[in-house]
Amino acid sequence: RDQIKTVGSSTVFPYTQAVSEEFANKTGNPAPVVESTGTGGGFKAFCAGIGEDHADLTGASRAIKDSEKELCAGNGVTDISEALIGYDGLSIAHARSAPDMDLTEEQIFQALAAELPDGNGGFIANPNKKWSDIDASLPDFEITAFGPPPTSGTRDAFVELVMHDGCKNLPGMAELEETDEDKWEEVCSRMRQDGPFVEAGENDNLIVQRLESDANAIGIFGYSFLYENADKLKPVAVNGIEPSFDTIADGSYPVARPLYFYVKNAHRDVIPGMNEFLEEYMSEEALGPDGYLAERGLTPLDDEKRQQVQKAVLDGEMIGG
Amino acid sequence: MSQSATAAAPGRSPQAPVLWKSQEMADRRKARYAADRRLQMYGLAGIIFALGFLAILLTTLAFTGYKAFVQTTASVEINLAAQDIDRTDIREANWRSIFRDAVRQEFPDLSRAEEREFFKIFTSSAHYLVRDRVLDNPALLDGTTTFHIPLADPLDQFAKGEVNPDLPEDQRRVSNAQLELYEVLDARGMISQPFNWGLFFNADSRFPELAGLAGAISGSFWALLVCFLISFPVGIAAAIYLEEFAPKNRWTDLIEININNLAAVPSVVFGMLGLAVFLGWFGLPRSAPFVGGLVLSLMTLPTLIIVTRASLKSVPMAIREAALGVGASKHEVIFHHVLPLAMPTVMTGTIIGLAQALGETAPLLLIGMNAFITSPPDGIFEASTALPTQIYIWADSPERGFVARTSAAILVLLGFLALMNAIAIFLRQRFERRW
Amino acid sequence: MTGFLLIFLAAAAVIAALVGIRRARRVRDSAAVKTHSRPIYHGLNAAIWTGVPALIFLILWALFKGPIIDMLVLASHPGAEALSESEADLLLSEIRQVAAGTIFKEPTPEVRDAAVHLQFLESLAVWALVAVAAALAAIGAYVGFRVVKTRFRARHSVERSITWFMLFSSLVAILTTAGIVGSLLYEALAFFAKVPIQEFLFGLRWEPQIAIRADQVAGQGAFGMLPVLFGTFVISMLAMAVAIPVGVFSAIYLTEYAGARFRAVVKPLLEILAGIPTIVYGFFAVLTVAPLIRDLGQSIGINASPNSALAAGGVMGVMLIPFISSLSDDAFAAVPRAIREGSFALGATKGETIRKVLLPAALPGIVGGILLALSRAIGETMIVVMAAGLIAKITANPFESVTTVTVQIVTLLIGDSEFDNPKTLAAFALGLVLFIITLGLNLIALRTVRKYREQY
Amino acid sequence: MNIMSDAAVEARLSTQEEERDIKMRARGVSVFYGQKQALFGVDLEIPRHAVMALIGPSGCGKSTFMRCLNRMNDTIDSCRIVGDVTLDAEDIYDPAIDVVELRARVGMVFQKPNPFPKSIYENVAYGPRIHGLVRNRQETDEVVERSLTRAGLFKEVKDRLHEPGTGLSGGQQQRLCIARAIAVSPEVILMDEPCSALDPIATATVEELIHELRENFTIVIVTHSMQQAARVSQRTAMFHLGNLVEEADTDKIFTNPEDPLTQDYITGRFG
Amino acid sequence: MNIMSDAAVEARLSTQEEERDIKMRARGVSVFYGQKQALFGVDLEIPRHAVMALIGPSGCGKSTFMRCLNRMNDTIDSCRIVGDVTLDAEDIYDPAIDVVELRARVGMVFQKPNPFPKSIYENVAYGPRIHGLVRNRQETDEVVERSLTRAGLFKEVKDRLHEPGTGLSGGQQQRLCIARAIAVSPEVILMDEPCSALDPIATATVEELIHELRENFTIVIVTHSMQQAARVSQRTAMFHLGNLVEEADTDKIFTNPEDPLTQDYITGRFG
Ligand SMILES: Nc1ncnc2c1ncn2[C@@H]1O[C@H](COP(=O)(O)OP(=O)(O)OP(=O)(O)O)[C@@H](O)[C@H]1O
Ligand SMILES: Nc1ncnc2c1ncn2[C@@H]1O[C@H](COP(=O)(O)OP(=O)(O)OP(=O)(O)O)[C@@H](O)[C@H]1O
Ligand SMILES: [Mg+2]
Ligand SMILES: [Mg+2]
Repeated sequence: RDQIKTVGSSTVFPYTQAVSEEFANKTGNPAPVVESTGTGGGFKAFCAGIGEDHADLTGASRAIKDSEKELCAGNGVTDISEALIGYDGLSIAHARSAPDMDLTEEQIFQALAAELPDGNGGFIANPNKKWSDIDASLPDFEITAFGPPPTSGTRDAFVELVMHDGCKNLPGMAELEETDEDKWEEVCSRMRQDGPFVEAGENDNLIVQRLESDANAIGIFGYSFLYENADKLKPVAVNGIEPSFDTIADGSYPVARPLYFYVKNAHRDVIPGMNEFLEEYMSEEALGPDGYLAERGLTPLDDEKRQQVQKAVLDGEMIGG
Repeated sequence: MSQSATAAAPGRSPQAPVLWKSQEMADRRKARYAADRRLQMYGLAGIIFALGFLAILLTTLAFTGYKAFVQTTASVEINLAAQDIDRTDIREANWRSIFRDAVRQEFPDLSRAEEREFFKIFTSSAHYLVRDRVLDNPALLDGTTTFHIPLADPLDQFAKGEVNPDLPEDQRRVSNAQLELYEVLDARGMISQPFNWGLFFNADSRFPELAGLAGAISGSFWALLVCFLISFPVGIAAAIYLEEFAPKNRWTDLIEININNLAAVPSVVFGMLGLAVFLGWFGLPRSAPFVGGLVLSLMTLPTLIIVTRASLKSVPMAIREAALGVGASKHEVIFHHVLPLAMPTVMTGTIIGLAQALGETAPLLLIGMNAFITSPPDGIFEASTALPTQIYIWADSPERGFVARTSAAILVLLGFLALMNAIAIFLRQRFERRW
Repeated sequence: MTGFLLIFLAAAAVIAALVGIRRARRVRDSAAVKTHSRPIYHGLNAAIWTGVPALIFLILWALFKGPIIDMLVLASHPGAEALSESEADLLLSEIRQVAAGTIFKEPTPEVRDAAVHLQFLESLAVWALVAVAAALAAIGAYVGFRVVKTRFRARHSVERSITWFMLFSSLVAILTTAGIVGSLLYEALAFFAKVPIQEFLFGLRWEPQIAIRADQVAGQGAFGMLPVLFGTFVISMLAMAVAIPVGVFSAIYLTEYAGARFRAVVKPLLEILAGIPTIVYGFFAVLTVAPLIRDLGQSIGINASPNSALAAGGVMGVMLIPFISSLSDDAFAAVPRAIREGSFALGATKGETIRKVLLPAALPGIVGGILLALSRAIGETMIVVMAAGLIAKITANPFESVTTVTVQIVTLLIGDSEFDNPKTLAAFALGLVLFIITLGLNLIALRTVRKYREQY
Repeated sequence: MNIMSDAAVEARLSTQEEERDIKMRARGVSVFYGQKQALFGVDLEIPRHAVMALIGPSGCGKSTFMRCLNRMNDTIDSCRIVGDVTLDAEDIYDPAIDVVELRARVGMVFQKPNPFPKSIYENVAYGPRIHGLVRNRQETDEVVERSLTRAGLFKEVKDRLHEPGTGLSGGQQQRLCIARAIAVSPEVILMDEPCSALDPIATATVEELIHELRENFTIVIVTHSMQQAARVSQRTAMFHLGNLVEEADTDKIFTNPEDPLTQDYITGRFG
Repeated sequence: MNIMSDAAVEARLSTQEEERDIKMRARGVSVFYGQKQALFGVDLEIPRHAVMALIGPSGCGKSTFMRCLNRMNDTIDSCRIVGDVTLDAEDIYDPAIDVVELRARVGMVFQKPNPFPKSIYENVAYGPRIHGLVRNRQETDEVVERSLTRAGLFKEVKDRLHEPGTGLSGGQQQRLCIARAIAVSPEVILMDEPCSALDPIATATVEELIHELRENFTIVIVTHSMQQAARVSQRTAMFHLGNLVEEADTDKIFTNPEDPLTQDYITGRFG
């Protein structure tokens, strides 16, 4: 095979797309095949082995897990480099015409969780129908939130970054985490299924269109969609902070996550174009603050970190090594 | 006995004439005619509903899609003769700076920051476009050439009136500086909106202004070719066997029911079959038009077999008997007479089956024909998308330019379908036979 | 290479045919008795003998050449036995790249040797392939020519080959079904090993929120199929509620009232509806129809979900109109003219004839059409993938959002989960259920349609 | 006679009509199927309460003529009719005439029995219901029973009135169609070769029925069988190539035809 | 005679055959369509270079019998045949026999003219081509011309040999079918009511043709028309309900039939 094959997270997908296109244009190599399989699916394919039949690179919206490292190692994929390429804000947004909103993570949890603690150590199905049911200061309209389906990595990130944090702070939850972690996980992770939370499929564009036509609804999706549609949508502040490149990069916007890719070093000498491709990915033109990835909505790393990453990847440093 | 029946019904003598001319009867008839007209209205309403829906569907598509058929470009003059380019290695020249220098000459006194904004007006692959044209025609190196460079998507959208310049600057993708520069370019007559051939001849791209359907069209073409090459001979052979040769027993009944059933099995199930069998067991490559074609041919086969059988059946017995009567063997009867006579119907059935396969999405999603690939496939084993999956991908892209392009891609797909159906109708009318 | 060989074989077969024909002519002209078969059959027979065995060899070769060469190359590389499978795979790729001339770093001498060996083997393989194929073709041709005799029944022999090919072709349908059932069943069984089958079949909750990562805790009891099935049912019913009246009334108008020209124009136009790719409908449903329904709902005080079942079902109904209208059309047309005349002769109006005589008479055919359309509705994918929701809920309110079997299949399969996760496997179990349901419906539909065909 | 004015002819004819009690009357009826002319100016009078047989070789226009009498030809797109047809001296092609009413008054029985694919009961009840001749279940029952009885079928089917009419034998089906026709109390019944699909026994039953029906209805019957025409009809009209060749009392036609064509036809020399 | 051995009977029969110059011979032929028996042990000899007419009422099995003679019944799945049929003393149901060759030797012309939807030329040339009777264009031309001439059609169509055969008139089509049949030089020609779809003039032409063809071919013809049988045939076989009722010289059958059934049939008393 003479093309590079990449798999992995749908969040990293557009960035890898951009790089492969530039790479193909620049070098005249055949364009890499970029598939979006999701982070988990990506690791699964990536770690399945070395050799022509297996992917060279996988994108991830989280760091590789130990279990996945083991899987890789078990299949002989031991020499992996990790590249942190930037951050992605998971933005919560709504139509321009909607009243400004500022939510805390707790409020978001109370709006979207399947069950809430009833205060006596038990749990009740989420009774909140309107935002004002949660807090009188919030607007008086029905809760409608478009969000990613459970099969998507974005959903996992959202649950972990927002729901869990919001959940922790509720009365009694801290104790529960000590006593019954499984129950805690379940309560804090389950999104409500009774209407207000709409699992909207993988197509974020459709969410944008619907938000536009429905001022009362909020949507949860990658920052790049907000960025592209700034004329129609505006962000909902979380804990008082609106997403932007700055707040995402410095971590003050709470719903941000790092984006990575992982590359099989064993393939570098085997698959034509691998090195050039990585060079392209690591170049300032791509990764830099004015690079074309930032242009597509990737929150870039600061200079120091970036140089570290560039060096690590180009030298083929192994993770952990 | 008829008397007894009459006696049993004394209320009305059997000969009692019905008063057809009575007012009562006339009124009744009026009501009956009204009911008749109502039924007719319902029918007409149904047709109007269906056709109205069709019309709305098509106009909506045309309305959102038509803008993607033009592309805003700016003409940039580049004096390549003045550049120091190594003719033995044109590719490696610093095209980015060549392009930027040329653009700078239009606006010699911009600040660094303004310049950066300015370059973003053009598609970010502009220098590659220049390079590729020169590679195609090295003679350009000897003079000054005007290049039409597509504008970046935000500006393209602006030029098409999709961006409201009155919005605050942070709510649009076009900065004020870019707007000013754009106005200047426009005033100098450098902006034009030619037909967007790139939509047909470019492969997919992250950049809406460059993205085209070439990859999807050739992917669909290869998949359909495979589909045709498999389903046509196999379908006809199977139909002939079942219709003409198979003994009529439980087994052939089973096959027949099976085929009829397959014709209505959800397409997504065929996708799952392809995923598990072709990719999983046979280890065929993902995203390949070959696999797509295989799956589509399995889907098309039953329809084709059914159509072929029906058309074989419609060839009158008299023709077969005539041929048998002069001593043709069964195979000769079929291959010399029956099949040629059935062929027009078989052809139209095939085309319609292929047209359906062309529009099929779900099975292709499952076998990975929804990848991002920036070059058209060179063969049936190379990764590629197909038209419907390309639509699916574009519909999911954040860039604004893809909204119109998605509709345009749908229109292109519908265009191909219309073409295929037109061929089928032509064939049917040209060759239709009445016995 | 294979392409060239195929062309070569085709050419060889054509030549064999021509030679065979010539020989047969000579035999015919010189023989005293009449030859059994015409020269063309002798030619075809020779061509089959020449082409088919070599072709079969070619296919087998294409299937097995790779692994054999790989094995030989690896064997030539010292220390390759110790490598794991994927390491060996990697090594092979390297050797292959070196052999092809793409060199990234200085290869080890072993690799270089192996690459040379590979090149040798490859060329050997090419020659072997050519030689064997040519030999097979030559032997075949010889056999084909030898049998050219007056008494040889070449026609029978050729026809037998053709019959075998046709028989094989008709088995493809069976193989497809077997493939479908096999692949679905295999994965579904893996699923049922993780999730109890009774929970799947009768569970009332469908929340496949099982973690993507193994270290997340699974939501318990989340694989109950019934809500998903119910969603499919709701959307199908909505679709049928649109398609049946519109389809049947259109068919009535077209067959009974419309003039020939109107019919000639409108019928193909209606059929366009069935030819539009479903992804286009999906697009339309989600962007145009769903917001419309939401607005309408709001204006009359109903809170419509943005993914209302009505949008998906309604648009699907439009797609199904032609199925019902053309099958109803056939059913009306199949009612004999005599029955129509019988009714007219009694002084019935057209409407009465249609409602009271034709409709009942055509009903089995119409019902068959409806059942077929229903099975389409149940299996329809792209419209619902784009326009229906993902949350499984048992509700009959058309303004709420429901999910369907096909939506879940697609989301689970192109989602982010790995292959042996119950989430992925659940798709196959759902696929199996879907297959069984549509199979049942199709069988009933086929029966009904067949029965009504027998009626007149 | 030649000196009689047209008006006088008219008057004479119409008095004649009265005298002979004419139920229907065709004057100068020509029928065209597209370009093809199938009937050439046929003049024929159909006497009340009698059976008139139409005979002639195949394709001579018997069916075409008969279908003019209840405007069934209207249902054939290409068909065009010239000339007058009257029912009780009323022009049935008058645009003011309601064909639904006309067809209720002039019933028809076809060559091939064509019961509706419904129950026997529904087959008969259909006509009275659509015309509003019955108001409730009981009246319907009565009409159905009476009609079936008169068609000589009631006894045979009274236990299975709710089974499909298509399940009857050919002769029973034809009698069912007759019952269906008489259930709307028509004034004229047209029968187009009603027995040609029947076996001899069924034929005999139907012929007997025609005989009885004559008392109350005016009957026109097309037949291929000379014997049948002789048995059931009082008057016979002979068609040939779209022309009415001869029309006279059946006895006369079969014993002493005037036209040589008729002579040849009834003796089987052609056709 | 009863004391004669089987072998002797055989011998006698075969000498008889020689004497009377028998071309085809059916012995104890019974035919079943599924459960239904359509022929009951028919024994019939078909003389060489003569025309044999098969007559009998509709459904009596004439066509069935005729189709046994060139195994056209093989194409009907449900059809099963018992008994022997020989062509020149060779059993045509012998598994070793090639039915294609048989059908080339025993040609067939059908009730409804059924030319292939190809040109007139191709219609006639088809048979000779598939049997390899012609080697080149010139030979084909000759055969086509000869066959069309013998079928009495050549003059009428010689200027439009390459126009579709389906464009000819009914009678011409039927003659084309005859030309097609004789083009493969069969020994026997079977004709199943060849004139029933034709008008009298076309019928006359075909009858004349049959007359001429008799010199070179053995002809079996099924006909409904007694007159036709009398005109064209030398021998006539009368079938009734699947049985061969009588077989004799045509003159004898029509003047002095032995069987009362035949008598009734030819005088038109039934059928
Ligand atoms: N629907 C039609 N369109 C065109 N021509 C027709 C149509 N119906 C009848 N004809 C022609 O009109 C002529 C008279 O036909 P008609 O059916 O009245 O004859 P008929 O006397 O009833 O014959 P038969 O005894 O065979 O029923 C025939 O030549 C026939 O071909
Ligand atoms: N394919 C068939 N399947 C079943 N029964 C058949 C078939 N063909 C003919 N028969 C029956 O066999 C009997 C003899 O039919 P055949 O066609 O030989 O009669 P025929 O003498 O040629 O009649 P006709 O003069 O009407 O052509 C008939 O009862 C007929 O119904
Ligand atoms: Mg008639
Ligand atoms: Mg016959």
